[in-house]
Amino acid sequence: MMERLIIKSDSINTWLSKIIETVPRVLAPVKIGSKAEFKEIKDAGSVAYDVITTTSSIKSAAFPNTETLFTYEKQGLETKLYDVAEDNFLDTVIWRARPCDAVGFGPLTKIFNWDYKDKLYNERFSRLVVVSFACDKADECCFCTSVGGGPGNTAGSDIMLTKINDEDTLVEVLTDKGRKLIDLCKDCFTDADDSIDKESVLAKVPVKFTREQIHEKLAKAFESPIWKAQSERCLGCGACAFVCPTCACFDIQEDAHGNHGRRVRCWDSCGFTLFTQHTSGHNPRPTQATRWRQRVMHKFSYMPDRLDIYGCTGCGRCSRACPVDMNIAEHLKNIANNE
Amino acid sequence: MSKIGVFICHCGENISATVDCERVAKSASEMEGVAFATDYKYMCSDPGQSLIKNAIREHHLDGVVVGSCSPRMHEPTFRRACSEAGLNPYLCEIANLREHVSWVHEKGEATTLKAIDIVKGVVEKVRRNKPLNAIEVPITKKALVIGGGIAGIQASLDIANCGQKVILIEKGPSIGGHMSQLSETFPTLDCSQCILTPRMVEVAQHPNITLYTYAELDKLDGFIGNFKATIRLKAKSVDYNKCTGCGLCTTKCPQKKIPSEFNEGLGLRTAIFTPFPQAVPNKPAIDKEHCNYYQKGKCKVCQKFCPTGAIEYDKPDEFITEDIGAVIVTTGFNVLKTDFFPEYGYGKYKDVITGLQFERLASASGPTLGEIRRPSDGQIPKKIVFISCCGSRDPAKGIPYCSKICCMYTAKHAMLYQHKVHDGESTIFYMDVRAGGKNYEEFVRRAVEEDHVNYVRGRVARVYEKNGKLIVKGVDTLLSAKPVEIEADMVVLATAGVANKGAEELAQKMHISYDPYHFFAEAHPKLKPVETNTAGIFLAGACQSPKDIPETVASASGAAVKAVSLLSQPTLVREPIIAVVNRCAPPMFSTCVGCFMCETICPYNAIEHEEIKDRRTGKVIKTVAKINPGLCQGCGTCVSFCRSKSIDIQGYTNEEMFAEVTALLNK
Amino acid sequence: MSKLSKDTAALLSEGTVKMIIGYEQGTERPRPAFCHTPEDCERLIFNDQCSNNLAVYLTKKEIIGEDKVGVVGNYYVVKTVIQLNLENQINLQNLVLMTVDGDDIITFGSIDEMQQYVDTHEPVPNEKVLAAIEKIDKMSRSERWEYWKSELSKCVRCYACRAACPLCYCNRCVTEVNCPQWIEPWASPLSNMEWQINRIMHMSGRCVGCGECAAACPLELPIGILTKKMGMDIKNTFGGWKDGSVLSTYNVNDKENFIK
Amino acid sequence: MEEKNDNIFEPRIIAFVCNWCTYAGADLTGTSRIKYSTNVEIVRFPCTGRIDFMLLLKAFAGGADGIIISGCHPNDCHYTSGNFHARRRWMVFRDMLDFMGIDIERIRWSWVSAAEGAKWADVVNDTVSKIREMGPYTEYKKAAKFLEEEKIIHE
Repeated sequence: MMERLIIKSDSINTWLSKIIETVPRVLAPVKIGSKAEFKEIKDAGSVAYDVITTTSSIKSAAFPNTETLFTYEKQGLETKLYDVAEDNFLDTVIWRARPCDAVGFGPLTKIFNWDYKDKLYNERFSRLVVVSFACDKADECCFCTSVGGGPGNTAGSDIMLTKINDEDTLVEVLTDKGRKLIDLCKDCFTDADDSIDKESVLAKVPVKFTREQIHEKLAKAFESPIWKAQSERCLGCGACAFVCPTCACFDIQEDAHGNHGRRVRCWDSCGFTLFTQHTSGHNPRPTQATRWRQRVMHKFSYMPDRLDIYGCTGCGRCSRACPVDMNIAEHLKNIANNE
Repeated sequence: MSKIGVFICHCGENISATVDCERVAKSASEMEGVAFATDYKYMCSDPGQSLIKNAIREHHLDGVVVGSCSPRMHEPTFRRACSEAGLNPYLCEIANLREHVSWVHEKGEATTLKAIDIVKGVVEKVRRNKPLNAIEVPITKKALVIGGGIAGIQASLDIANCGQKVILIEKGPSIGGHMSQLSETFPTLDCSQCILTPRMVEVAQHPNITLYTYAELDKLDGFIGNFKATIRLKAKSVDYNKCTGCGLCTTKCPQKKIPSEFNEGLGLRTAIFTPFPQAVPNKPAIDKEHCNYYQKGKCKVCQKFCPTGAIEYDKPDEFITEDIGAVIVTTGFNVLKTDFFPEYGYGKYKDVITGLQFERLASASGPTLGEIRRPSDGQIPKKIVFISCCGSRDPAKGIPYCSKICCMYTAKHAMLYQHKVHDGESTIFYMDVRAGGKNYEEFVRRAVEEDHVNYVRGRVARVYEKNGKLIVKGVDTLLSAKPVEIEADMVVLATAGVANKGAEELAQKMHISYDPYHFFAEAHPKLKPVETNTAGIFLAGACQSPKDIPETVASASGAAVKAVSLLSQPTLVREPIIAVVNRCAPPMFSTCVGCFMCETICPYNAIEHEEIKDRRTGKVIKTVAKINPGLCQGCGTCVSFCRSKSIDIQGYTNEEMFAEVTALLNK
Repeated sequence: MSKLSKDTAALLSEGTVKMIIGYEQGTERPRPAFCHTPEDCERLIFNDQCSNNLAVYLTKKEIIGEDKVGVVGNYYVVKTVIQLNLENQINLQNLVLMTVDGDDIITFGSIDEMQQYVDTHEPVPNEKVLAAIEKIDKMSRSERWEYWKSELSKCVRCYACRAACPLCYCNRCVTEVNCPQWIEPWASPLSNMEWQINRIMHMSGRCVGCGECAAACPLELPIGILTKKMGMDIKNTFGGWKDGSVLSTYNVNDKENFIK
Repeated sequence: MEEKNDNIFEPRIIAFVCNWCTYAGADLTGTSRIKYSTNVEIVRFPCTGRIDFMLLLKAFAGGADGIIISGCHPNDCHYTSGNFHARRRWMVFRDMLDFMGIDIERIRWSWVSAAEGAKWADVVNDTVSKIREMGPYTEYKKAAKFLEEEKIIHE
């Protein structure tokens, strides 16, 4: 299903306001200091449109950084388990996502449905409607075009808006979910004629390499010295993983209080030293080089092989977040050109 | 799943009067990990204890909580009971329901609920307690006594007579200390030398005593039962194996004008000398400061005359190290010199002397052979003034304390003077006369009544010289502060007893504490008067505070018993409440990163460095902290300081305390 | 080729050191650079943008190994090396520490020289941070609580602050101790706050004030304020310190007004 | 013992005390039969130096409304210097907490010797009434319980 509409710039907020009224939760980029983050918004005015992208990805809408899996209560030798209630999962509109945010849910969904179908994730994800805005700007960290995406890529979005000029914004309705949002305020929209050329207004993001190059190179790169060379400055913090739209590693923890408690799932990162530490003391990934290799391999080799999808959307968040400027695009380019 | 037994004691009525013990036991039985809970009238009684023992066997308990009186009271009792039933004693803990609940709260709901909470807290702790074993430390069966005064002599003899080895070190050339300088002793007026010298000889001859004179403690390492003492044997320049003590050298020595320390500067000695005729060992040593050979490079007269060729000039100081089990410090005291007192002439008047100097004048072995003659011209003083509390009890002089012995020896001095100079006239200026002690008051009365010593209550403002006489200006506070002025031929100052020079330094060497006046501090002023805060080191005599002879001897024997009771044990058994640095699987080996900031935290220097080496190559992989179980006293300050939580303290582990605190609050 | 590149390249070619750690131009600002060959040294730069505290790598065995390394660091690297040495974390024999002062390159021969440099080159304090501290000090207690709660609730516990700090070198951080679980390992308003409190307490008297913890935070949380404030408090209360951590020592005359 | 009756608030207070001085002092309070309020529960440590600052935070998180920290007077430490180290730690810690808006008025520090049974009772009663005035310490507890905002099915 695909429908092309036009909305006048000044009616966008009218529409958004309507959405805010009707949908329990609307998440949109909000300015925080010099950067922006996805936050729940209560009025249309608070959306930050002038940033290229947010610091953190929107994955937390379906995969919160801390969530309860279940709670328990002990009575003598008896233990009672309680599930998380349905009504914890809110219908949510993600407003002004970027194409690279939208595609991020692809890999996530595959990971959480690989063998075990993760109820909590699926419940949350099924309630998401993604309204993304095509990019007219990009920075030196962006590389979506190198990983099969693009500034106007519609994959994963339910609606995509593209600002054609100061008056008109092209609205591509991509799913029924999206359609429903349009219906909230039909008269904001008019049909768009086919002459409108979306591509011309999109940001230009140079292609630095292709996923296939990387995938092919990685097949022979396991023992390569490049991992040590690239990871030397890596501090082993989790910033990259935590802002990444597709990183799904988590830790399971117990929050026990006497005879009752809960089991908690929280984000983790393969960059941490203890991530693979065994009780025996042995650590299969003893150095930062091996952990960096794992990060790249996982996204560009293991995931395509096992899940038939790449684990990178080219959003460049990890590069922006890194305290020591581990620019992933730069590194991947080296790998691609590595002999 | 643990199996804890909870035993709530009524303590007769003491607890049950305000706490509903049955209910506490009942809710305890519902607590997680509790396998058995009951209450009983007297838990500490025999039936009470067997109740616990039986429960342990019957229910295979792996932990016991007794809700009773304070752990300071019966923790040992119940822990013993547990171990008798085969349960590790450290898996038994006390919930203090008496001192901390029933005795301090009114009867009521809240009180019972608090009792339940406390039990819950302790249960959670015990669930995490680990079995511990008392620590056994070997003991070196040898005592070190520092200081050869009467205290050191007494302590050494007592220990030696118990069949334990003793090393006695004395910094001077002879043992005997101040007591050997005294003439007669109060209150019996028996001759000091006569009662002391036999003891000195006994020390010298005792098979269990090794005596080192002219020796000082250089270093003390280690811990209770296992000290390592480094002793400096100062070169005597005389080979005692060859020397027969004939004394020819001392008669020949050309340096004859050296003020004798033994005579408090009132007599003279030679450069090679024995301090006094009854000295032990009775062999000379060369005083390098005054010896021509050492100072000018030529002389060697003594060597020329020595019939046995015992003189050895160029022998350096020697150092020996000894393994020691216990240490007794008996380094004694000193008295202020006259030059301390501007108002009494800064010591520039020859005939203003200290009490100790007077002892020498009065002593048969002294410079005047026991006749009271004044230093300036050797005349017999007809009028003599004694001033007590010189420095003592005078905060302005920095000595707020009472020197304790002066009242008595001043009375004695006056008495001796009257006995020796029958037409003499003696006056004592005093603040109070403190004559507490067996026959002391009677003694003072005798001085006043039989020997007509004139006691004037008041301080002396000044002593100055006026045409050959000493003028003593003071007030008589009993005669409504009437100023008095006395012409005297000699003035004797009862100067304050003070800590020896270097006391502070010595204390630091041994890690024992000392008071602001550098007297060594006892562990407890009443209940641990001869112990120090450092286990295995004891105190006796005037190094703690001024003491008279009976007191000194008593404390010496006390310290000796403490040392012997330590040395007579096969091994030293200590509570295993000590810190431990964790060890874990390689490649980490320990979570300790070896920053060693805990080293500065530890009051006992118990933190050691351990190098973890590669088994094959022997290469050092990592240096981590290690706690010396002998030194650690278990304060746990390092535990809460350690950033990586690599140190923990047995019996109060992080896990245990965390669990107890959170349990108190969990509903 | 700059003097910096020449000198460092020389160190490598002479074999004095096996590696040079310095700064190179990164995507937006300078970043740490690791030079193994004289050629690598051509990338080296040094300017007041070079803020990373390179000392963080000196406690990473996998990076520096057993070999002698050269470091061209900024003021705070020097200050940190002094502290690390105090805490037995580095072997000065295997370190050639350098910094750039105008046109000349300073090589430090001893801790004293470093101390001397540190004492004489104190950088100007960050006005922004001082202003922020003043602002917070003026707040009421509950305002302060709300401020920190809302700020720290954003923390995702990526531990970039920890990773960037050259003095957070523990093999096992207190946050990874789970017996007992001192700090909940998942992100939550309280555990985030407790993590910061621990960080500050552990830094007290040790922090060199480089501000890398704050710089590293991807969410730009104002955690640099905390270390700075702590440093100021300690200076006021104990008049600074030279002997490492204030908390590992004490003074019988420490003055407080709250123990009654 | 949260609420004895509806109109008086009964605070929960945890006391962290050292074994040698304050614990013994509290024993003396008992042996001298001096009464004080039930709101305080005592945890025994070998020395104030052993008290980990995290335990204070855990007490607040667990629902304590107030905390008492007490040990040997300066110079009386059974381990000679534990309380000096503790004092320093508290000086830094206290400033830190205050700066972060944690209510340090709810933490009572004091020195109570083994001979000061009466003082212990005073310290406790004084603290209890002070905390009673201040009311329950909810903000910290609330922050600790944020996960419980999620609704849970109870079948």
